[in-house]
Amino acid sequence: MFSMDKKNIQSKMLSYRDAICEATVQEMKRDKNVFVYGIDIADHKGIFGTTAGLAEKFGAKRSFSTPLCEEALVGFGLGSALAGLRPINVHMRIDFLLLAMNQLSNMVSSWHYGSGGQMKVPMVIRAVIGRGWGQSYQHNKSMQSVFAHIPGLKVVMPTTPEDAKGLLITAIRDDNPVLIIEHRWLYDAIDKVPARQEPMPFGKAHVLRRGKDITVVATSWMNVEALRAAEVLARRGVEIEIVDPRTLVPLDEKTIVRSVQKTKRCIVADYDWGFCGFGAEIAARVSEKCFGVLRAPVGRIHFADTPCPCTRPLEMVFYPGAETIIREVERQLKLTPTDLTKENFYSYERKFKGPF
Amino acid sequence: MFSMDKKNIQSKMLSYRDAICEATVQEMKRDKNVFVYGIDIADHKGIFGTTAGLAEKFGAKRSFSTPLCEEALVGFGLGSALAGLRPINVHMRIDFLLLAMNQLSNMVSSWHYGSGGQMKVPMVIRAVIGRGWGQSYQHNKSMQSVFAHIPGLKVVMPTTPEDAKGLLITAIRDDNPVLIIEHRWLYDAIDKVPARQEPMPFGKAHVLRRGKDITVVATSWMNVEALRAAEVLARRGVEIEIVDPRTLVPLDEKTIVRSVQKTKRCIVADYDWGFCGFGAEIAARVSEKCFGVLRAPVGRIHFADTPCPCTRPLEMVFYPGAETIIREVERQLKLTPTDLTKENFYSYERKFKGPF
Amino acid sequence: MKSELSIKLYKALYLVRASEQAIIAHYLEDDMKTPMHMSMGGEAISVGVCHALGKDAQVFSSYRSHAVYLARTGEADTFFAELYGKRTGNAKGKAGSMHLSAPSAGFFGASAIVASTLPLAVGAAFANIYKKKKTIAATFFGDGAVDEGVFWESLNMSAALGIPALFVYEDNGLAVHNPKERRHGYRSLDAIVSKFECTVIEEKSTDVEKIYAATQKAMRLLQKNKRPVFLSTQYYRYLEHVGINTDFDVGYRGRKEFDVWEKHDPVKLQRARLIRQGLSESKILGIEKDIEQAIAGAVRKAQRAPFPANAELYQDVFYG
Amino acid sequence: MKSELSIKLYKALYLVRASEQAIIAHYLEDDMKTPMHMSMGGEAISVGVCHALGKDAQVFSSYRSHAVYLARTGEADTFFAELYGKRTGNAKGKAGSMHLSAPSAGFFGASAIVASTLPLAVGAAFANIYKKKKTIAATFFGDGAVDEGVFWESLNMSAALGIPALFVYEDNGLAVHNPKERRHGYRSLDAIVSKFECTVIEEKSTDVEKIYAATQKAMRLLQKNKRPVFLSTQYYRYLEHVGINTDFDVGYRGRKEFDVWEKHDPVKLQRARLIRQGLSESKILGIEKDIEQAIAGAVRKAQRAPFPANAELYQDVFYG
Ligand SMILES: Cc1ncc(C[n+]2csc(CCOP(=O)(O)OP(=O)(O)O)c2C)c(N)n1
Ligand SMILES: Cc1ncc(C[n+]2csc(CCOP(=O)(O)OP(=O)(O)O)c2C)c(N)n1
Ligand SMILES: [Mg+2]
Ligand SMILES: [Mg+2]
Repeated sequence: MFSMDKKNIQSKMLSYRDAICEATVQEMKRDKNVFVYGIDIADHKGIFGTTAGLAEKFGAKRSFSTPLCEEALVGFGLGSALAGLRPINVHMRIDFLLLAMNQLSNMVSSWHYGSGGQMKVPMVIRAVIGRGWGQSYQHNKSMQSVFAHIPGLKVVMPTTPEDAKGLLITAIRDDNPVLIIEHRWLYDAIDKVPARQEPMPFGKAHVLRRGKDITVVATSWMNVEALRAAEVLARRGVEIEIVDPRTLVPLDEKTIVRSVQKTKRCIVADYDWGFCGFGAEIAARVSEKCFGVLRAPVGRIHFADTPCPCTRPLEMVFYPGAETIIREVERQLKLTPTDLTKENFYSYERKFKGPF
Repeated sequence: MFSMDKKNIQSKMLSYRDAICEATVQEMKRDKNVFVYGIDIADHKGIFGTTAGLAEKFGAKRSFSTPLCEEALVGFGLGSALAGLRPINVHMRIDFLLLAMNQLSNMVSSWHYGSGGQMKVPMVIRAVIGRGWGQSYQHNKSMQSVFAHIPGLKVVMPTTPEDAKGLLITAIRDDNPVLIIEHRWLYDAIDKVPARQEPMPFGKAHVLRRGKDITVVATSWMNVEALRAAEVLARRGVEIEIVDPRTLVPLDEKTIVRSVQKTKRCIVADYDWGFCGFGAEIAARVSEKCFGVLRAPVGRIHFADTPCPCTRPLEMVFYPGAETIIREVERQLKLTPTDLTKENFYSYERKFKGPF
Repeated sequence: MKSELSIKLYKALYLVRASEQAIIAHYLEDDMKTPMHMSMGGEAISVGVCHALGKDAQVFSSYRSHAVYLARTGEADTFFAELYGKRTGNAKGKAGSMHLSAPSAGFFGASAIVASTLPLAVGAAFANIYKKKKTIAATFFGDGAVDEGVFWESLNMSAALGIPALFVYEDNGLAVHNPKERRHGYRSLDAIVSKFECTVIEEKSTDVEKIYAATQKAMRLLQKNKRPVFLSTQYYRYLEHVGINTDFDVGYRGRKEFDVWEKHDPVKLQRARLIRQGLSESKILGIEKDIEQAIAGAVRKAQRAPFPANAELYQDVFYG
Repeated sequence: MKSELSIKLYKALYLVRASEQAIIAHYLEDDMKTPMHMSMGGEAISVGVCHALGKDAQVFSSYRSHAVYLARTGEADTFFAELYGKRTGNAKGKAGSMHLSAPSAGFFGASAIVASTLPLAVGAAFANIYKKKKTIAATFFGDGAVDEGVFWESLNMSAALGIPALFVYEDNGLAVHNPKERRHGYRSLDAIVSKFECTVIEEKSTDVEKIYAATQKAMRLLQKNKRPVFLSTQYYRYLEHVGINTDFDVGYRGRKEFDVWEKHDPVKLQRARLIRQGLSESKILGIEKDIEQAIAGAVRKAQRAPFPANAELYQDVFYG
């Protein structure tokens, strides 16, 4: 078990799910003003296990399930933050958080600014994205571009267990509203995580893999797909560099641009729809900052611009994956298509388990 | 007064406000299933005059004010559309429409798709944007990128009175949900409008001004600012081409690309925030489709990425305008700065009155 | 006469129950790739309401919609086709279990966002009076849905504007695993709603005929009063929130409660009525067998039906 | 003793009234570039509640917040500075009339989205019991706000979880120009709210001392019962929805109603009380003059104060 008592700088293998739990426990122990609330966060399932055990450890006062009322829940968090607490509000799906769009965009994001800096809003919102079992169109959204569009919100999408832990710690200590978007397929991923972790700075991209041939900027789950694509492509000598921005706001443009200046090519693989998506923002910036350096237009990979269908065959077309990335790399580098018939890609049944 | 009785193909001078009124009256006469509802739409002010007189003409059954409940109002429209009506739901500010984000993104946009095409949603939502009198951060949003991001919604931003009329007619006859975003400073603009107007096709950009030196893709009010910038720049021999997409979804990429292929330069002046904005989408597309042709990176002009402040001096910095466009044109074309000290630009007190 | 209706209702109940039993039997084969929110225990409400409303009503429901779909359509073929994600489903497999719809049978759709269909029913009810039709628009929703603001908005709006929507409140005491006592800041929702310009009809029985009669009463009052009706019902959710298993052992509820409710199981109750009405056991077994065979056929057909072609992903984003 | 409080409350009422009169006098100069939702007519509620709550309460309000701001801070300097958009305003001119706040005086902010501060008050009230503080969190809102779902969500949530928030309902019968009879699907909101686990206190008077006393009662019950209090008040909006003019001539209401209410004008009522208590006319005139002078000074200072520098646009988007 995690312990605050002894200084412990060792690492251990931990799932993304448990990394989130540990960060929460660590911060709740450190600061008694931190509390966790939301719909169904305190039941035996505990939001895919990410809030499991909190009520037992800290009592119902600091960890409780609520009535179903997203708009009020987010406003409740804002009010409690203004009055000195550090709320963590968890939403089982980001689709449900859209019911609180008003509080997010008109209230939470602007209260600090609108008070001329007098009041501050230390508030964390965790929202789950990701595929499930034929979830269809109301349980599949991601929409990071929508939240990142609103000045005053920080937007975080951790990919690795270590990032999940370190960035959550930073979010909890941040005196601004932070939205953390977590892909449910990542919860099972196991990787090395420092037992006692320091906050991980926002605005620092993570180069998940070095490569010379092309830069893939990927968000959340798409990093896993990019790593899988890299494996396949490496076998034919193509080395892709994978850059995970980790925090969309603030954005580490520098690391992205530096990578593209080296590889001279860029694909952005965003886990969301395309039109006005985060991929568009990256494509626009890279096109500007690497003007004259790019050997080809930035490739954009994203969901199909349709609502998400239930049936598996169409869902497979809806979501981009390693194969989509491989094909785009081949297109840009003018390679013949790799034979993928013998490849095993990730799916609901065949989940990525780590390590990274 | 407008009349359906006599075939009348003449044009007359009409304000944007009255053009909207006329289109509504024309369509309500044509189809008895069209009705208009929303908060305060039937009072003596009639949403800046755009719904004025409807209750008198068509009765309270077809034009009525409602309780304050945006989420329910949009869902109400969806239900009525499924049951055979053609609702027009008006929102005094797009900021308030954000309370209905769930209905828009989870319901209205997807009901047709989710039913496998069995049901359809002929629904118009009109939402007002724009500056006022120190409106601050809850009455200034635009956020077209957010709505355009959601597959299944059509998004329209008319600039001229003729477009306001023609596109509203099309929207009302469309069997899909259409969001029309209207800038309140445009309501006063007067221009030629055909008395009896046919629907104006979606997905056709409007080249508001021809020019050889640089393409400015502008949305809504930014077209007025672009025209003003063009006036100033023309005096020193710089000719800008202004392309108004008019409908963001569906988007007429072709006209934009054709223009940039001619001018070889592009600025996108979007009336919204920048990050993941519609400007990013245009910049990404133009960078891709005009790769190798562009002489400089696409310039992006947008709101400051801050909440909107109340006080006028800061509001003036928050909103881009003709001057911002002029400076960006000069930067791209490497021109010395024009002396603008004697120019009169538009403001709350000095409104654009048309014609275009 | 009376007995004919009783048989019809029993058939409808049995169709739902046996269809869900078929889901349970086949779900672990992993071919119905869609999350199942089972109706089991609540069949009397969906069946009683839908049958009373008649063919041309417009009904909305939550994701817990199997019973509503089957009660509206009376057949299992398109039902299983949709659950199997096949082209032959009403939504061509795009909807799955959470978004069933059958507009031609007056089922205008299910939504997996809690409470989100409430204003739709108000809108449809408005359209009906607008068009001077007697069609009734209704929506089902649970004791979790009433936590959401849009429930109150829809109730208030229909009451204020005099729109005769039928709100069918299905109280199973739970939202996922959270009991209503922890979520409801009041003792009696019925008492609150009756203070609105809204008629409240309480019928907390698992007897389908009582629900049927209560719905008929609701229909009369909707037509007469030009205001909404809140039909307040209650049932016990037999299975876990989502999935095909019971969950009496995970801590938040016990089997005892189930045992009490199971004595009033809606299917059993109606079967007993048929017996009382003099229908023979073998007649009933025959009815049941026919339904089971139809379901087995539906499952088989669904299994064999084709998936939609990949290109269909892009179809129907927009109409026309 | 009694009379000291009466004077204090009169001063507070007069500060609001005279400040708004100064707004009217100067607004057409076009230097206060911010939309004005005037408190005139409702001063007793803001003043009575805010003074009873004491210094360390946390108060939220709608855009109709002049009276709340002045009652919390007791001074007009930062008020006018903010209305003039100047650096010396509490929000450095970024807020204007619709987003006034003065956290050091326990005014936690105003919002121009109807009903949006309701859950904030619940959250702040939760923080107070979490920290075992006796501080009270309250929000003002109108008869339009209660149409919005979030009103019901906030009421239900605080009632269900036992959170002692103070809801101050200010019923002026109108949302913009739309009377509540057209928007409320019920006769008595108080009757509905009292069916929640929420204490309802009705005090529909324009007498500031009655409001004050009702608030004290609310405070006692909040501490005692660990549940919310709904303080139900009523007033007449003297001016147009937004702006500095009367609007008795545009059709939706008449001057007669005003005449009736004006007899119970909150400022007049309290002035009459002071006279009854034996305060001389000249003493009162002296009080009024002091306040008027302070306001005149505040306006002058605001007019002369600097605007924020352009670079400040980009400040305070994020803390730190
Ligand atoms: C807006 C929203 N919030 C949360 C959820 C997650 N969720 C799904 S079902 C459910 C419980 C709903 O309970 P109830 O309305 O009583 O319906 P029941 O499942 O009992 O039929 C919740 C919280 C959701 N789907 N939508
Ligand atoms: C969510 C939202 N919808 C609509 C509006 C437009 N609006 C501003 S004030 C108002 C009326 C509010 O009435 P009430 O709550 O009674 O407050 P009052 O103005 O009477 O003080 C409306 C509809 C808004 N600001 N916010
Ligand atoms: Mg339930
Ligand atoms: Mg009011």
